[in-house]
Amino acid sequence: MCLGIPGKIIAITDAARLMAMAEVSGVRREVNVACVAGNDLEALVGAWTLIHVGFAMSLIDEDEAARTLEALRDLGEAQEALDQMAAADEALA
Amino acid sequence: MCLGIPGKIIAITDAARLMAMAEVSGVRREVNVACVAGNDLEALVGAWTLIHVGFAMSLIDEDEAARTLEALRDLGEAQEALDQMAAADEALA
Amino acid sequence: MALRDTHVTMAHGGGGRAMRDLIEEVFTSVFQPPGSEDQARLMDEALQQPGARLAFTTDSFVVTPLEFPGGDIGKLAVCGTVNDLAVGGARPLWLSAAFIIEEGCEIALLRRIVASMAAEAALAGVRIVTGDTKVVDRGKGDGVFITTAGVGVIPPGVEIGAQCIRPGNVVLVNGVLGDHGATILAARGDLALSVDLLSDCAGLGHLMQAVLAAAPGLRAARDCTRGGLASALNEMAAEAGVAVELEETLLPLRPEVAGVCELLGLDPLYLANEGRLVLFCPADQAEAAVTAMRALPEGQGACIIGRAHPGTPGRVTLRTAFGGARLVDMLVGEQLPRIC
Amino acid sequence: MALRDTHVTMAHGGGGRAMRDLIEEVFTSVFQPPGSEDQARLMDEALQQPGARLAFTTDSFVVTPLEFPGGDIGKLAVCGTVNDLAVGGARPLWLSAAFIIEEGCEIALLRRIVASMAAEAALAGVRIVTGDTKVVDRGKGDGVFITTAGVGVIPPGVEIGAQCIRPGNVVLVNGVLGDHGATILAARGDLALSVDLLSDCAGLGHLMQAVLAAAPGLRAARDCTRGGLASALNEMAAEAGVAVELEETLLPLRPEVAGVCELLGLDPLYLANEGRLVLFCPADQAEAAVTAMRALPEGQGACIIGRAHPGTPGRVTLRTAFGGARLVDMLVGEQLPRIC
Amino acid sequence: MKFASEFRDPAAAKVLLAAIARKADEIGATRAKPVHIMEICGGHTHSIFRYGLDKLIHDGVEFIHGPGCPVCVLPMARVDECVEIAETPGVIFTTFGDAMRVPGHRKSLIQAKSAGADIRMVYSPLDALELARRNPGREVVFFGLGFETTTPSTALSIQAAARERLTNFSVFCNHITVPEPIKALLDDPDMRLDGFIGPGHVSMVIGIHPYDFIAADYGKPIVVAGFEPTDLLQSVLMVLTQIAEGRAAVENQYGRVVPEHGNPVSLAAIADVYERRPSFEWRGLGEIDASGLRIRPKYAAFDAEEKFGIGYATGRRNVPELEGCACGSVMIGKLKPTQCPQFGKGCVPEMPLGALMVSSEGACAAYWQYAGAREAAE
Amino acid sequence: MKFASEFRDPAAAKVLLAAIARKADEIGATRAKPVHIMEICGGHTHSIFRYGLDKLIHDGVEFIHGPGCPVCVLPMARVDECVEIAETPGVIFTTFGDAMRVPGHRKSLIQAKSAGADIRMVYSPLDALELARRNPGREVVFFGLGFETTTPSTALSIQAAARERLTNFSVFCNHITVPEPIKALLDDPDMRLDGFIGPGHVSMVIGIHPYDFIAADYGKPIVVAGFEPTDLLQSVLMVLTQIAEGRAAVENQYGRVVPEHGNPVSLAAIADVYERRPSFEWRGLGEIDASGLRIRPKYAAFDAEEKFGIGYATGRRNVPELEGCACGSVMIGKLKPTQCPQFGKGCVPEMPLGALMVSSEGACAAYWQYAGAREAAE
Ligand code: SF4
Ligand code: SF4
Ligand SMILES: [Mg+2]
Ligand SMILES: [Mg+2]
Ligand SMILES: [Mg+2]
Ligand SMILES: [Mg+2]
Ligand SMILES: [Mg+2]
Ligand SMILES: [Mg+2]
Ligand SMILES: [Mg+2]
Ligand SMILES: [Mg+2]
Ligand SMILES: [Mg+2]
Ligand SMILES: [Mg+2]
Repeated sequence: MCLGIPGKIIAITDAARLMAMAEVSGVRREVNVACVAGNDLEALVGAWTLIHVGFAMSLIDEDEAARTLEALRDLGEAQEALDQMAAADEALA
Repeated sequence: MCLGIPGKIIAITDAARLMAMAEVSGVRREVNVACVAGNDLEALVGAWTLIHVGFAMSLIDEDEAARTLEALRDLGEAQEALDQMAAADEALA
Repeated sequence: MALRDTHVTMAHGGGGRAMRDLIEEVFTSVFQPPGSEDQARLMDEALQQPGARLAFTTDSFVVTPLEFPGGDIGKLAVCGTVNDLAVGGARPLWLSAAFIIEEGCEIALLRRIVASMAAEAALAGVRIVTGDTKVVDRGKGDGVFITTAGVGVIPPGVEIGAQCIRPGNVVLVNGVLGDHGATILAARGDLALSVDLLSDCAGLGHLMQAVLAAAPGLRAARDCTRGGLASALNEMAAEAGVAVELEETLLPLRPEVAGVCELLGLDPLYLANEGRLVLFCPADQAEAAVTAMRALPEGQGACIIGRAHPGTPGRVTLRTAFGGARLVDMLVGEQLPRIC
Repeated sequence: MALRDTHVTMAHGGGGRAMRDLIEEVFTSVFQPPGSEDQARLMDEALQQPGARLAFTTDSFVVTPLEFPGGDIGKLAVCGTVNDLAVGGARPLWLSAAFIIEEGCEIALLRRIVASMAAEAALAGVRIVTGDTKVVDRGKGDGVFITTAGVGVIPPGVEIGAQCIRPGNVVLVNGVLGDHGATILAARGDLALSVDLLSDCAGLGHLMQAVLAAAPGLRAARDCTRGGLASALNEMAAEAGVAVELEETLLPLRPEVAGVCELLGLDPLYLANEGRLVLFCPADQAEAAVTAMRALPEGQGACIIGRAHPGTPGRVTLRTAFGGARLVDMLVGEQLPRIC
Repeated sequence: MKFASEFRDPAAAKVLLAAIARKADEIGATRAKPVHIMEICGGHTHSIFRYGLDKLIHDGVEFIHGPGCPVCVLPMARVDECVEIAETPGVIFTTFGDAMRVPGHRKSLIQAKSAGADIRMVYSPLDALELARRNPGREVVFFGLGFETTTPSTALSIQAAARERLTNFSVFCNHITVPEPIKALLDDPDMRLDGFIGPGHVSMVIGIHPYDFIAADYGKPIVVAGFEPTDLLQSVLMVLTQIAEGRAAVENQYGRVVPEHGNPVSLAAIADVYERRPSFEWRGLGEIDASGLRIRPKYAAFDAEEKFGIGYATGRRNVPELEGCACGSVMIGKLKPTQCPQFGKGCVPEMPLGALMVSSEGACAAYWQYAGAREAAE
Repeated sequence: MKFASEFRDPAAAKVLLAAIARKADEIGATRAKPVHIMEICGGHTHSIFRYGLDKLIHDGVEFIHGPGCPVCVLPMARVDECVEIAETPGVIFTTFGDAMRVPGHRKSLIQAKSAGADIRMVYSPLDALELARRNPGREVVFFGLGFETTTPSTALSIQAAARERLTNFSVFCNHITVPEPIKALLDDPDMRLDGFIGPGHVSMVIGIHPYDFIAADYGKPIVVAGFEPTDLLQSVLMVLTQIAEGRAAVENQYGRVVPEHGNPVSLAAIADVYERRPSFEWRGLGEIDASGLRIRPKYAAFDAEEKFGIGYATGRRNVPELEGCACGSVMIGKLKPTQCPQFGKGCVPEMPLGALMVSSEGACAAYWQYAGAREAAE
């Protein structure tokens, strides 16, 4: 459950009500940013958030995302090494 | 103004509310009979009334109607007599 | 029986399996259109005769109530389009039927309407060959609207139309006037009238063929639907550039229809009909046309009601029983019940 | 200018002068149907060639809003019926147009819709030759519904249809998918989405002629309207008795359409299109078909998206970017925005 | 007897027309110097055109169409008030069909309906009452319109609503009376009338004595008439006979329906529910003293003017009528409809400017509809 | 970075699938004797089918579809109550689209709408709030549905309504929590699961520690996962790695979105507005202690259960579910959807009997939709 998708905050639309415009692949929708707003609302502009039912529920952590992708790359390299070893084994066999 | 048409009372439908069924050339509609109701509501059945906006407004007086038609007939006979006289005059001329 | 619902929901319009089930079970299993494409592929040898023309017409049907004494919206939708083809001299061949269904419509009602269409099409000798269904939100429709389009063939040599009308032509109708309009007014219930009337709704294709055979000089025909006899005659007189005079004493009218009109202050000449047409033909073929019509159930009340003459073009008058005359004009808007 | 009202009232449906004025000023003066009878009388020499067949189809159009980025209900009503004729191999010739107008509808809006229909008909090379208008009470309609029926001619020798599809045939589309559906979802306003998209609404008659010329072995075509590509393919596969496999990586999709789908939890394969068709043709003619389509504005995004194969008849699958496969089934009801 | 077809006998009509012709000749009436007879009631106007009596009758008899169509004499400001009430959220506004097309300054009821107001045509105020019973959450307003014929029906409906303690039913009262405008017409110095056909159905309620002043004070004959063609012709003959004999009396041709003293139940209901307004505005005739009725304070709960704070009570009266409208002059017989500068131009039945073009009994609409004057104007 | 496409890289997926295969072989998982991994969340079920992961993954890994679709676990009695509220005159009932087709005993919301109830689909509770602002004369009820992911949105909406003093907005609260049913599943003696994929979006609200008991008390690995295909595969690999290493821990694959301790604003809003019900009924699982939330008394003015006197407060609970429905057994992994006697017979997506057939994340609908089990059943 819980359809959530990453969207970028592109503008604050109603600071009093904590509303901001979010964009997902060129689609804009006003969302509530109560859950991700710090003291400086404007600082949110440009941030990526996870959007669910019209609310920005979580700030997306770019470093963490990069780390996850890096782990995948590492695994790929390990795999390649394994494959080469297997190929070498096979060639030797 | 005041579209009114003769309709015959064919049944009492709601004595408390003084409602009755009236018929006009085979078309039935419930009408209020407050304006034409005497002491015996059932006596209305069979009577002709003048109907306006869903109310029986007046009992139609059959004798008066007959008298009016008779006056027309009399006029017709007088006319015929006149015509005959005119024809006789012409024949003589 | 994949269709388990008793009422139509928005799901039945969504393009998916629910829609397919509705269409197959309620519509195409009854109409059996040819082929599986969303178009019918048709040919009739009459169409390939030199000089033959194709006739094409359409009408949407929006009656309330959907079922009424003497018919339902489905019967109307078939007859209306068959008649529009027939009065132009065409032999009706194929019909399309598009349904706009309001969410909440009872499926059993749809089945009755479809059965009635199929029966009427069979009677008229036409086939319902293609169609469509849409579902609209509650409050955006009225039960069901049906739009039919019809294709027919006008054989070589048949050339009728208002422009063929000439002064001296006789005006005929095929039966009593206003039954449909009066029936619907009463059936709607909001005026609380009760009357034993049936809609005159009928297909007139066979009747037109009979008239064309009996009175080959037939000049023009038109069905007297919305706006009644008066509107049809006004249009025809204007297009023909003739005047028309009707005889009040010849107009066929049921007492019940007259009664509805007197109660509500309406004029029966403007009441809708769904199985009545008005014809213009040369005076010497009028009796033959009447006889041919009277031989058919839908022409029982056929009679002469007036004639075209060289008066003010487009002017329709009625000679009253007193010898007076009044203009029978186009209606302005719709006929509204009057108190005065 | 006898029509003085700015909005439609019940009077405009009553069969009288107000109705006549509305019809003449708003509709027939623009469409200029032939003749004055309530039927068009037509002939086209293509129809009299031996082996030619008449194609006949209909659709009702009920879109909200009536005007949207890239089109309006009038454009839809012309394109939809032109396309239903075209995808069957017919040359579209004549259209009927029946309007069910809700009381209160702005007359200026009707004029815009009618102008849009006339322009689109001219583009498509068809004529609107007959029609009808009805007015329904407020709350019994939705601005305006339009039902068009279309008649065209299938030339001798053209024989396409789902039953002609064979395993090995290649599946093509003429452009990106779901623009219309996503545009309408956003234009409706109730989801408060804003996106720069235009409906793909377009007439595909010329494109079909170009494909038929470039790829004479074309087996079948269908427009992907309600229910989207997925529904069209499911129907065709079932009728053809073949399986179809699509390649996810080949499916053309705008990022904005993908964005609307992700936000609402929808599948773009089920989004409606109004100017997109899916084609099946022999593998060796697929490139020619793509090239022919890309030469036309309405075929800019043409591409191959999959192929028919001898698997479970009627089964449509999608090979994902990962080499996984999923069933692309018929939709159940309508696609509803999801939270989960 | 069906009390209708018997009075449509063409043979009898022929006899009557001949007798009228003789009588007209006798008093020297000619096309150039006609006898002017006003049929007060729009229903009579309707019958005259429907049966073509105006063309059949002797050239020396000219019908002047009176103010007796309650729809026609309704001022625009009153229609505006109807629209205002009908557009109030929660209201179901009920009306006779006739009133739907009457133009207000902004719009007619049919236009208000098309713009979303919940306006329903009814055949009877009883139907409006029934709607109120069935829609307890909605305020059902009935557009009470008409002369003395119709007044009892709304009075009885209000009494019924009071008995049932309905709290969501009210009447927007526009009932008017016949004798007062007749007096106003007779007092107009431009007016030249020789006699009157009296309104048959008004009279079945009020009887014939309210017209005594016409004969007694103004010396004009008046004959209360039925609506069938021989009724009308017979009544014309009776008027001409009085003129020929130099008499002026109130006579009753419609005795089968009209009792001399009217209908006591109706009169009692009117008296219970309504009282006279000091004055009421008539289209084209202006304010006429004591010519309109209002709901008595004891029934204020059923008075839409009170409930909505609208109408005479508010003092916002005398909204000017549109310019160029000759309705007033047509109604006093000074101008014929075709002489109005707006006839067939600014004013047509599709979009009536003046109210005489709205109802088919309006003198202008009747001319347009039945007399073919349109062709001349177009 | 767009935080989506990067995690759909087929090359990375290939690497992950190979690593999973090696790990599965390592622990001796085979088709006959598979590792059972439950993805708790319906969104994960959806992704698995959408990307065909079930077919690509090593034969020895079997996904068990958990109870994590809030629409699926809604008992019929609750739908009946929705219909009852929606059919109340004056109510605008707002809901996420998913819930429209869930069958109640009498009807679904889509059927209630077709029968005249004013039911509107919204994308967000904020849209319902806006409807309430724009329709002051109507009571706008929002069908509050969902796990901890969704709960903050309705809590914040209720707080906003309270701040604005709206009197016509209320929430029919059906919010439920994830940890409690997982505990119930783990306590079932028929249950045999080797590890869990934890719900990513629930966890961004509550953090990862609420799952500690799964590892600590039941010795099962759990990895909180994202929803993109490589997220899922990576998480499966992490679960298998724990199994291979004989560990059981709570791990977080979805660190880019899920903070260890969740979202403090969301948690505060939930705590302010909601409190735990003693128990709540789950379709197929029965009443589960402390698994549902209700609105606190201080927000009673926004509680549809209070406003309409409906639901748990009335004591009319425990309406029996329909017979023959195996939803419960499917949800604990005891039966596969295709083993339900109703699958494809009494229960199809067009007319779902059990709730697992309603939402495309429901295990039965997912089987029907993507796995082609229909052809077998038909
Ligand atoms: S034509 Fe119109 S404005 Fe002139 S008098 Fe007649 S109704 Fe009044
Ligand atoms: S097939 Fe239907 S009844 Fe059976 S488990 Fe699935 S959802 Fe429940
Ligand atoms: Mg027609
Ligand atoms: Mg017709
Ligand atoms: Mg279609
Ligand atoms: Mg409706
Ligand atoms: Mg079609
Ligand atoms: Mg199509
Ligand atoms: Mg028509
Ligand atoms: Mg509407
Ligand atoms: Mg009168
Ligand atoms: Mg989740």
